[in-house]
Amino acid sequence: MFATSETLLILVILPPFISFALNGLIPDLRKNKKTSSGISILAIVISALSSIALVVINPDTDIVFEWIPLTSFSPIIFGFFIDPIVLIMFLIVSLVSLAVQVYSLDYLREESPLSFGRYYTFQSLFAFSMLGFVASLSLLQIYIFWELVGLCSYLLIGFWYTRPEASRAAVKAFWVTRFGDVGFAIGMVLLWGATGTFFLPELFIKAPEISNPFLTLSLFLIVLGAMGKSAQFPLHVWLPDAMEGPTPVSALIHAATMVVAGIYLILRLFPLFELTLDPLVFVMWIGTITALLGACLAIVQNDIKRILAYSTVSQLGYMMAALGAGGAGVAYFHLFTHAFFKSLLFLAAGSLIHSLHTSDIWSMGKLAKKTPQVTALFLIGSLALSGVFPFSGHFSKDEILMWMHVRGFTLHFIILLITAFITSFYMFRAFFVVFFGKGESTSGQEVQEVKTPWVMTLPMWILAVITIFAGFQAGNFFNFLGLRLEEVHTHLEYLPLIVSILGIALAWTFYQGRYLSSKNVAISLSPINTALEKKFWMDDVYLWAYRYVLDGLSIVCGWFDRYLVDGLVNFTAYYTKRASQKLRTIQTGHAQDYLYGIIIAILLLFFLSILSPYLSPFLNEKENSVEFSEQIIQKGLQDDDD
Amino acid sequence: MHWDNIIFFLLATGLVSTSVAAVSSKRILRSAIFLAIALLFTAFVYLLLGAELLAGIQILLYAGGVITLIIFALLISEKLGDQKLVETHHGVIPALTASLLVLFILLYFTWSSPRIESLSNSRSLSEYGVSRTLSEVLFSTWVLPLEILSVLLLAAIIGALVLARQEKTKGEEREQ
Amino acid sequence: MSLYHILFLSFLVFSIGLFGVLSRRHVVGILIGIELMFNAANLAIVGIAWSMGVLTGQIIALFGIAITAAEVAVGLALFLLVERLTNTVYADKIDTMRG
Amino acid sequence: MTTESIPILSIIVLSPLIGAFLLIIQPEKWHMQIKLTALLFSIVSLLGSIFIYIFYDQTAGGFQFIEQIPIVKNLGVSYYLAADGISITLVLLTAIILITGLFASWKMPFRSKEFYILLLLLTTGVFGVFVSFDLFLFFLFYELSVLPMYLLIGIWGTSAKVTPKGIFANAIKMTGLGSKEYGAMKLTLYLLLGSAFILVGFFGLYIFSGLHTFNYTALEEVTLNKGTQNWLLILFYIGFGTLAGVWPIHTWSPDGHAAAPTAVSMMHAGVLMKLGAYGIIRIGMGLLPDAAETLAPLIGTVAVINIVYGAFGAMWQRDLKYVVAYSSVSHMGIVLLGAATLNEMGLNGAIFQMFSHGIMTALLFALVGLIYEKAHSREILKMGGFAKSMPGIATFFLIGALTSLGLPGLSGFVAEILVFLGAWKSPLSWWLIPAVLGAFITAVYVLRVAKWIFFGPKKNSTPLKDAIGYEWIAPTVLSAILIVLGVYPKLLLDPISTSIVEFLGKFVK
Repeated sequence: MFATSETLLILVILPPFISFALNGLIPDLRKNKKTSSGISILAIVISALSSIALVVINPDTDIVFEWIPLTSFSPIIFGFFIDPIVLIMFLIVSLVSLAVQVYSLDYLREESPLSFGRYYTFQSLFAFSMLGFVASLSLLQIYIFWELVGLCSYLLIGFWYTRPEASRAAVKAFWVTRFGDVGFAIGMVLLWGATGTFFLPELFIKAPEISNPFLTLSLFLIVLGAMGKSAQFPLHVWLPDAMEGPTPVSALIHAATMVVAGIYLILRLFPLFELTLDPLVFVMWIGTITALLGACLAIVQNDIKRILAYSTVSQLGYMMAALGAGGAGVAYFHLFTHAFFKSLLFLAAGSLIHSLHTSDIWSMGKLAKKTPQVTALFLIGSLALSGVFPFSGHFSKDEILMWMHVRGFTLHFIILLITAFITSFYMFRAFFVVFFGKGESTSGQEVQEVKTPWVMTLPMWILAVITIFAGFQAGNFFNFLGLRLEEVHTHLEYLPLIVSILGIALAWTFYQGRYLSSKNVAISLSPINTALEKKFWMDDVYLWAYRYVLDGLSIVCGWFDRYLVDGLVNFTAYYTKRASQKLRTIQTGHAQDYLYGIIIAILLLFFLSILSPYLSPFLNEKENSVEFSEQIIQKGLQDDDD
Repeated sequence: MHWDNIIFFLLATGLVSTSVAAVSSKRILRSAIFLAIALLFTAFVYLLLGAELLAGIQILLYAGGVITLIIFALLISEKLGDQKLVETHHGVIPALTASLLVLFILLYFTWSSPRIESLSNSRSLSEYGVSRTLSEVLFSTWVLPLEILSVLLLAAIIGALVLARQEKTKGEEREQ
Repeated sequence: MSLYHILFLSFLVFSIGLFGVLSRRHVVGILIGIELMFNAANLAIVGIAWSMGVLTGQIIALFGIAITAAEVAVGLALFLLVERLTNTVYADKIDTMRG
Repeated sequence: MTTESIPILSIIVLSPLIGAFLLIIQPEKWHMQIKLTALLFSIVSLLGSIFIYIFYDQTAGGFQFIEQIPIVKNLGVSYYLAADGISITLVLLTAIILITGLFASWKMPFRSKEFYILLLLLTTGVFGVFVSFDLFLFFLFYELSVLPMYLLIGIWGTSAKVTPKGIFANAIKMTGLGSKEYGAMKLTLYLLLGSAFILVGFFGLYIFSGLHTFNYTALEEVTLNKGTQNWLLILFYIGFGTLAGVWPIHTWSPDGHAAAPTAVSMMHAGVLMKLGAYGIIRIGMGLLPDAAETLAPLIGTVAVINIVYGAFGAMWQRDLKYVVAYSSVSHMGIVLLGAATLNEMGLNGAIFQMFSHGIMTALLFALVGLIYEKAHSREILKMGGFAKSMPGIATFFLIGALTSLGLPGLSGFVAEILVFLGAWKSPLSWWLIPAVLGAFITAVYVLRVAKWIFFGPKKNSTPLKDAIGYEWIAPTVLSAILIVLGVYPKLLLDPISTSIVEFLGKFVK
């Protein structure tokens, strides 16, 4: 039994890596669409099946090996392990990956074989990194996989690298998350410095000994990393731009899996966070602010993917807030449901974009009749996101809100409630405009037909089914985690649902019923509208920081180096040259003058020898060296006598 | 005062005075002649020091050969350049200062060195035939340097020939 | 007569030679000075050898004389060449080595 | 046959020298034969390096493969070659870079014979420095490795344009900044100045130790008084630091690297800069442990400046070779920071970084050479969208760039994290913060450069081609090493760690 669970663990993590290696190393495989995608999908199928098997067995196992040998400190150990949290993440990652990879078969149909192969190579690498990240048993190992998923995100955002926006977005995503990782890296090293280990179980045992301000500091720094990866305010700016990548990538990486890595990290390190509360309070505030901010920004977006991206930011904010309030379980449940319904939404949006070649919601419209299937799928996703019963989002979001309410974080509760209202508003704004709108596209073209082959719809339907039924499994979910679902009965129990429905109604009034004109409202609230459209100037702040801080410092350093440090060198060189031109005139060319030079040298030597007793402190070996020369002379004389 | 001391002082006086004459004479030919005499005096000093062979060679090679060479060269150059061999000095005072300084340094080291003292108890070499021993040593222990020296002399001859060669060869002064 | 006397004599001649080398203008005059210095050096070597009772000094002096002969031959050849090329016999007129 | 009976280190060191002599007697016209001769003798060295890597007995540790023949007994000079884990790592690095460098400069347009002769001579010097444990011999090899650089850059180099500005504009204009002759001259003068300091240091050791020997192991036993040690260490630090690119005496390195031909850049940034760091660690810290402890704060702080300053400097550059060259300055800072921590992680990291950075920078220079060959430009802003036409080069460049920014899974990360850990455990733990920030700045400029060159729409219309045939050898081999070491660092860390632990025995802790 023990051996099998270990094998299964390896079977979860390793197949994507093998697929990556095969595709990466053998160009012939990569250049063929069938082999590259086939290998990748086969690998992720094995992972998914093994994950399901593991969930069924629910074993407790680990694999440990030494990575860096050290003698004066304990060596750095790596390992993979399984516990319920890991298993659920395994399930999410492998299932969504599978869905997305199958979906991509059609989505990327028009790509050249080479970039198609590249896509699947990166997908495999991502699946491997994410699964490895989830099961990591060492903080350093977590960091390694953390960066690797970041790399995959970079590579996949920049998948269409010839588009300047895509390459810019890729680099931006990498930079911003990397900035957070600076904090993570330092925090990690600090924790290591205090405990001498990266190994999580050992770390948890030793952590209570760490003095408190120090632990708080390290955890703050680690939270910085989590904020970068999970797109929390103020490091959320990369996620909307990341939508430049192919939509399946957004569904997988920027909705379901990678962006929740930050939440997962905090969850994983929860035993540490429980020791000191300040970072958690910080996390809660950040989460709450992000949730509201993301939702507000989503209202004014016209790009369907960006709406979804901001909604991801907002939902991640929910999770963070819940984590900060101590509700690790509810946060995780929301992560679980969100992964499925958000990827469903992305994939549905993707199938529209794929057919219509635009992502502007105003260019779409009247799609409900053309593609009822996608409409239904999108509706399921939207309802789930808005938190309407009986979809999974309702249960998880309800749990979070109730948790906040019961724990007495009333202010946060109210903000999150407002956010829920805005969420359903912007979601249904998009829904009504896209599927029932008039298609006010600027080009004026009639909306084309939406083609959805089964490779696209099947993954979506699977996700939709999960979305519909996952909510009812809350009890099982918490049991599986070893937690107890808190049955809360207060008078506010139905408030979130009411708020959501109100939001939908408002969206209907504006965009379907057209009883209110959104333009008039925008004009009357123009300062707010401007602020929203400018994304609260966050991007500008970053651009400013990039241009004037980083580039500015680089100009200072570069200029200093080139023209001052190096200038000084050249200055010395130049004046040496000039001085030599002056100095060479003392070479008169008269042989006798040189002889005077020799005599002066003799004089100098003479004075040196006279002064040598006074210089002896510097040459304390003088006697020694004299003896040495004596010896040589004596030896010479002896030879002579022979 | 021993008799060889008297001879030494006489020789020394002669050597110094002819040397002074050699460097200070206005006419370069005369300088050459004085140099020859100075070299002869040195040869006698060598005799006094028991170096008979060396004295002989000094007279033959130095006073004879070298001086002849110099005088020949001077005469040739006078013919060539049509210049009077009147010699003037320049920078006498710095030259004098420098030479006196060097003299002082040399003397300082000599008189402050304990080694010279230890060496200055003179030993006579008259127990054995100096010239004979010298020749034997020269052609046994020192034969390699001797051969190298002969190669050097050959090289010097060829070098001198090449350097001084003219359209009309005037190499007859090379006797070495 | 002791080593000191010989050395003193040698140094005196050496200094006189040096004076000649430094102050004479004629190239051959310089050469004559050099010869005096050589001679003085030889004298010192022979004197030291004499006072130590070893033969090596004489051999060195012998070699010195031979080398001097070579040097004079080359030096005079150079003198003739220089004189022919620059048409002067004065050392202070020759400054092609100037920096 | 036992491993002791073969003079394996001599074979490694002298094989390129013999190759160079054989090249001298070959006619200029036999291009192929010249190349093959150079390659053959490099392969002999590589095989020797692999041999010592495999046969180094880690349980025994210490110096192995010892060859000791006295040369000048009276002065204590001997032909003393030996190797420990550190030397083995660096010898292996040198051999790898020599071979890949030969392939990277396979098409030498003119005077190829002299080029290979000088390159092989240089390599002999480098090998020699890493395995000689007699200071006299060490210095001999050191000079041998520095001097051919002048000709290699001056003859086969390429010039860049630099506009003179600032208060020293006049001087800059007069000295001719940017040209290959300038680069060669600057490099040589700097390095010779450095070696003057080293020579003084060596004589200082020779005299103050009172042993009158140049033997490393003998000198190791002596404990000098603290003041003397400090002065000697400062001499070594300045001397070797010049070669290691220590701020502010690093400015020769960007100019030199940018002017040098591909193989020479690879060799120089990849190996020669390591020579300086190796000298500081082996001679400076190894022979003067007390001073090392006293001066470690200084060395580490300067190293931190190197990291951040070098990264910003690289960010400012718009010439591809200068970017890579400045990134070397920044990464050498990590090596020296690791050395200054004087603990196991730091020093392991420093040595590992030497290897990793050597391979990485060689990879980048090889690729820059390829790009230059294809696009005839090094101006970053004039390039764009190259990934479409040269996907292979883009991939390898990205691997190099990601190693440079310390991405896990590639060897740079292992080195950096070890140095970070070491820095935190060192007396001045604040070093950690600028070091990590340096890695972030590296990420900024390195990815930016990759974006400018490879991504976005195609900028110039000239048809570009991906690398072909033998051109793949250098990037493939070097990238493979980066990845393998990133995944499984124990391959190198085992021998390094063995020697580092012994090395650290000198320090009072």
